[in-house]
Amino acid sequence: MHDTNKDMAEQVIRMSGVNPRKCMKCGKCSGTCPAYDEMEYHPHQFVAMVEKGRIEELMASKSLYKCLSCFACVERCPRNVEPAKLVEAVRLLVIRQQGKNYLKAEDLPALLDEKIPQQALVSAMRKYSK
Amino acid sequence: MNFSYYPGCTLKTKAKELDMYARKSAEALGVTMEELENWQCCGAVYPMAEDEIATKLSAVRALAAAKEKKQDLLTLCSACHHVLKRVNDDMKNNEYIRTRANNYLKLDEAYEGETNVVHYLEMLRDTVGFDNLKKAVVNPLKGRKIGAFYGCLLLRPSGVMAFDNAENPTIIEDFIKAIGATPVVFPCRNECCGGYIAMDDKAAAQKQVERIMDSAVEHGAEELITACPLCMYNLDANATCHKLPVRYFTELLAEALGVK
Amino acid sequence: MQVNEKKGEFKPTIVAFCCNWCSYAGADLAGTSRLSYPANVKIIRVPCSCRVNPMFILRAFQRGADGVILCGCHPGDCHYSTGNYYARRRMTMLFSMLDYLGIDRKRTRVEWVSAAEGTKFAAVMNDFAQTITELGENVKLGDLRCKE
Amino acid sequence: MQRIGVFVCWCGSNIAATVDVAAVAEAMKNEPGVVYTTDYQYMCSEGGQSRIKQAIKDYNLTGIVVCSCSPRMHEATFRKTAVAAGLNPYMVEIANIREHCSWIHKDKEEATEKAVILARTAVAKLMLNAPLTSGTSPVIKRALVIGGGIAGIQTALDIADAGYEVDIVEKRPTIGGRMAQLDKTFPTLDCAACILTPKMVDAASNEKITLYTYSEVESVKGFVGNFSAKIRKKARFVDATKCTGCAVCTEKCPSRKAKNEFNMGLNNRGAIYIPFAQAIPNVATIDPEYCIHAKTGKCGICQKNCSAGAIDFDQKDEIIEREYGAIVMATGFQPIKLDNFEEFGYAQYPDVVTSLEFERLMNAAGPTKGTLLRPSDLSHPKTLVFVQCVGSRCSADAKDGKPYCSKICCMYTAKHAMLVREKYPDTDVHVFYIDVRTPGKNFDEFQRRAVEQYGVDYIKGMVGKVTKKGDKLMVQGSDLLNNEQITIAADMVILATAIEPDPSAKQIASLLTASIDTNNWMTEAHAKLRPVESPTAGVFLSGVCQGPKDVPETVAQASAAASKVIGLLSKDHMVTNPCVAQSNELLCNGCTTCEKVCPYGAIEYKDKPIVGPGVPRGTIRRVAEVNPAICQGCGACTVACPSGAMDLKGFTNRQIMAEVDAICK
Repeated sequence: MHDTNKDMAEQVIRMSGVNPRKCMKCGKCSGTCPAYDEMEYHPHQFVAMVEKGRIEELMASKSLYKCLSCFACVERCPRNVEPAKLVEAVRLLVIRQQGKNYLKAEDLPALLDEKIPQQALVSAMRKYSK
Repeated sequence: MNFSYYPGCTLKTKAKELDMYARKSAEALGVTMEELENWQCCGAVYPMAEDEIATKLSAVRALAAAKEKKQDLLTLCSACHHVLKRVNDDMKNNEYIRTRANNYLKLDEAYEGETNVVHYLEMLRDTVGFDNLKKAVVNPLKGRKIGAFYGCLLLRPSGVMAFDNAENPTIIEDFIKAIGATPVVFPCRNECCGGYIAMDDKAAAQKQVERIMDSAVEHGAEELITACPLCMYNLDANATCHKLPVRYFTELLAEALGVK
Repeated sequence: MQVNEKKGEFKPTIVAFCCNWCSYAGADLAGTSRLSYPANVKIIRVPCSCRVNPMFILRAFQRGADGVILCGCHPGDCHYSTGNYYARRRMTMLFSMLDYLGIDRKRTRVEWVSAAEGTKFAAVMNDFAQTITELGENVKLGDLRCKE
Repeated sequence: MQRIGVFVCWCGSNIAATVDVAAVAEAMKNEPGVVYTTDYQYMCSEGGQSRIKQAIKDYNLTGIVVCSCSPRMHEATFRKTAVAAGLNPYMVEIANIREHCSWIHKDKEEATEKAVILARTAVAKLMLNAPLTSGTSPVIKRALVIGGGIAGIQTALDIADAGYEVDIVEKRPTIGGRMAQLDKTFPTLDCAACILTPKMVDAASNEKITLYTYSEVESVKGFVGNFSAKIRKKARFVDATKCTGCAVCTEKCPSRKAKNEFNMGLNNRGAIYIPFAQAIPNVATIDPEYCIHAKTGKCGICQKNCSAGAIDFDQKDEIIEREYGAIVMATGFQPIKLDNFEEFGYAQYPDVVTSLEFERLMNAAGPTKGTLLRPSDLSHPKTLVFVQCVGSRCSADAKDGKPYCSKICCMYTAKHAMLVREKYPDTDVHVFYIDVRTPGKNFDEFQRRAVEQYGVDYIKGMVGKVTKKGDKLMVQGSDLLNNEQITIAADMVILATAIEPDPSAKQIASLLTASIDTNNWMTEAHAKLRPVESPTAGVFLSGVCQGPKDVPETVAQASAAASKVIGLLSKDHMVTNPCVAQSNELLCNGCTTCEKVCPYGAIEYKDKPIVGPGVPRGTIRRVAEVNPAICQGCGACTVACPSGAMDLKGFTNRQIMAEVDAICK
């Protein structure tokens, strides 16, 4: 395992509070995920890849921004692994870096339509940028 | 019955109806909603990382303010309810977060999760009671076939939210019965509406909405109700083929109580 | 009390009375599962928690124990049907007496540990040892004649 | 004065790696009473034991301390060793320096220091030991089997075969248990009823076996060899001696609301019913909860139609009291409730069924007469999806599932899939699995046959959600090997539901003071070496009450339990535990406190002539006397006794005080 990867894996585990070793690899998270088709790496892969320390690959993936935080995987996991927390932790690892915000404030006006509620803006800003 | 009330930012802007009808109905039901002074935006999403303390503080302030008033904290928006309930759970059960948050806030008395966070629907069920609500209805919405769209935030994770059976909830259906209409149970009622992904990937959100609408239409719903402004937005603005009218549940409540 | 001379730290002496059927087996399971707890906990095997005369506990304090814990089967699970209920009542009386004497009641404890609860046994012993370490040496009840 | 030998065991490296065994042996040399110490690699081995025997002879030892593993492991071994060398077996003490020391401490110095203290404590106790002699008590040559499924039946048949009387107590109206509900049995696919019902008949016709069906054990007293049990024979409101089992009443009964338990609630039965055609006894039973006559006093249709005149609305529960030498638990299992797994839609969609319900749907005697019809519209399902591990293998902090593997599901799912494909070749059958676990003779071959010969589609992955669309169940799950999320439009979904102990087990275990684990499975006396005995002497375990098992395993364990029972019943007398309470008649003041606390009624007060220093000749006092055959040695009386007359042999006040002193020194 690459050293920075190993450090980052530990960081992800610490931030998320998730123990990927609890996973029994049943794939229920990916069976239930509504954003599955949008993702390059699926929820069960997040768990497996964090366990194996493949953090850089995850950090480079658009999958990070496809999670809906709907908590279906969290709710239904028989081992209480909470994959969504891993997705969030890896995403934070990216957007906490300088200049790595996925969504920038200046992009917002273009995305707005008349009906969009504050809730959507705040959520997106919280999820996609720091 | 007096509650501290946390409206949240969307209810002050794009979702004014959700708030307005809730207040009118509460008044009709003898429930007093005392809006917290100086509340701040809850952040809309629950920050899942253990080291996210600052982003939880506005929720803790609201919770502590309700504690000071010795009142339960009433919520209406699903997102606010989700964030407040989960942060409250952290303050109760996660020592690390509790200590750090209290260190930041320096309240007169440390906040340790004492406040009960109650959603408006829970208030209707547990405080007013659906039977009493039924009696208070002056204008029963007879013959209307209404699908309840729960979404994610009220239900999951069920261990913390403890709102209803997360996979087969009944609270909104019971509400619909109480206001005299016919609930239509459809399987996708606890699926995700697409949420904030609408900002980044409209097509993905549309896909979610289509599936939900299909399911609702197929099972015979003629209109949908929700408690969440973001669900409202997605179901309304991102529905492509099927389009059912979507309303806030409080609007129908006000209608049934004759205070609309 | 034993003071580790190398580090000079306080290492309390803790006596654990364990019933043969549940708690002693629970301690065995903690061992089989390699769950550690401080070495200053020493176990005395008794057939049932109800065999433990409060006098034994006072004796232990007199002789220099810093904490005494009594472990039995869970209420309702006693191998002898009702022994642990007797133990519980007797210990409640002892607690009031210790209060009356001005002895911190945290120095004694009753815990129910089943034969399946190796994890609980270790956790209880760790916690109790921690409590006793924080309380410090048992000065009040120790019989001075027993020192040295 | 005692002459004590101390023997320190290395247990290979188990002890020696963390405890300096030589140092312990050396330290013990200076203890009062100790005349010999040594250490050896394996004290429990032949070589170790002969060293002990030799030392006892050479040094004329009066007692030995063995510093080794837990006394629960080898105390009996070393007692036998002592006896072989001419010592009293109770002149042996064990210092547990493995489970309580070497295995839990890492620091060698610390562990050695603790081991020395534990050894010293054992020596201090042994200094005060006295030789004890066991008494005997008669063994009642009759066994009680609780539960009348295949486990209970097999155990009873084997015990009866050996010539002993057996009673089976079954809470349902018939014996047969879960196996009677099954359709076919893996891996040979013979029909369950064909192999079970002959055994049921054997049990009923065996003159050594008495069946108490529709009965429950209410209380149990006593101890190994000498139990007495109260059995409540619930009123059937049918005279079993008159009923011919013609079943006319069951058809005429107008009450049709009761769920048919035998068919897993898939259809209803009358308030008067016979669970299934081959029920034993083949006698009707009235369910008072649904009987119109029981509720209103009117109706009585069954009575009018009974040509045998067997209906008896005034029948009362009957209490039977019996004595037994041994008791066998055979209480079995039930599928768990699926309330917390609604993502699979069990409560919402009738075509989502459990595997046991599916057994009934496939069974020729089931609600659909063996034609596979889905419950919602009685149509033939074309696409079936099986989901394994529903509620099994859940972590303790997850939902309300079970942490264990239910063990039988992989095989019965393969069986179901195979049977469906065989009977209805036009079907598509999919199985979602996490792992396929098929250890067992001809088991994996069986599962492979399902795939290779019958074309069952095994999908590695788990179902995330089941929703309804039209008349199809949309089963959304992951296909991990193809890295896909798939949705199957199915007609039926069958959930391989986790199993849990029958709820009666917990309550009966507490009646017997037998222990259960955190999942309510019965605990064995030793997980590997005594798997069919409970730690409570005289209580034995048969079948699934001890943990998930399939039929062959259940039968094997049932016979094993029977052989243990036969071993016990073949003895005329039990050797009793000599560590019993004893009253010092000189000190006893006759207050009767001890009598009140004794849970066994082992203490009696008798007028006795008292002889002793300072006691006038001819004094007669009323004093406590302990019956050593009944006393179980708990010691409750010793603490309660206000005059200090009562003490417990083997655990005397002085001995325990000496241990306390040694630890606190």
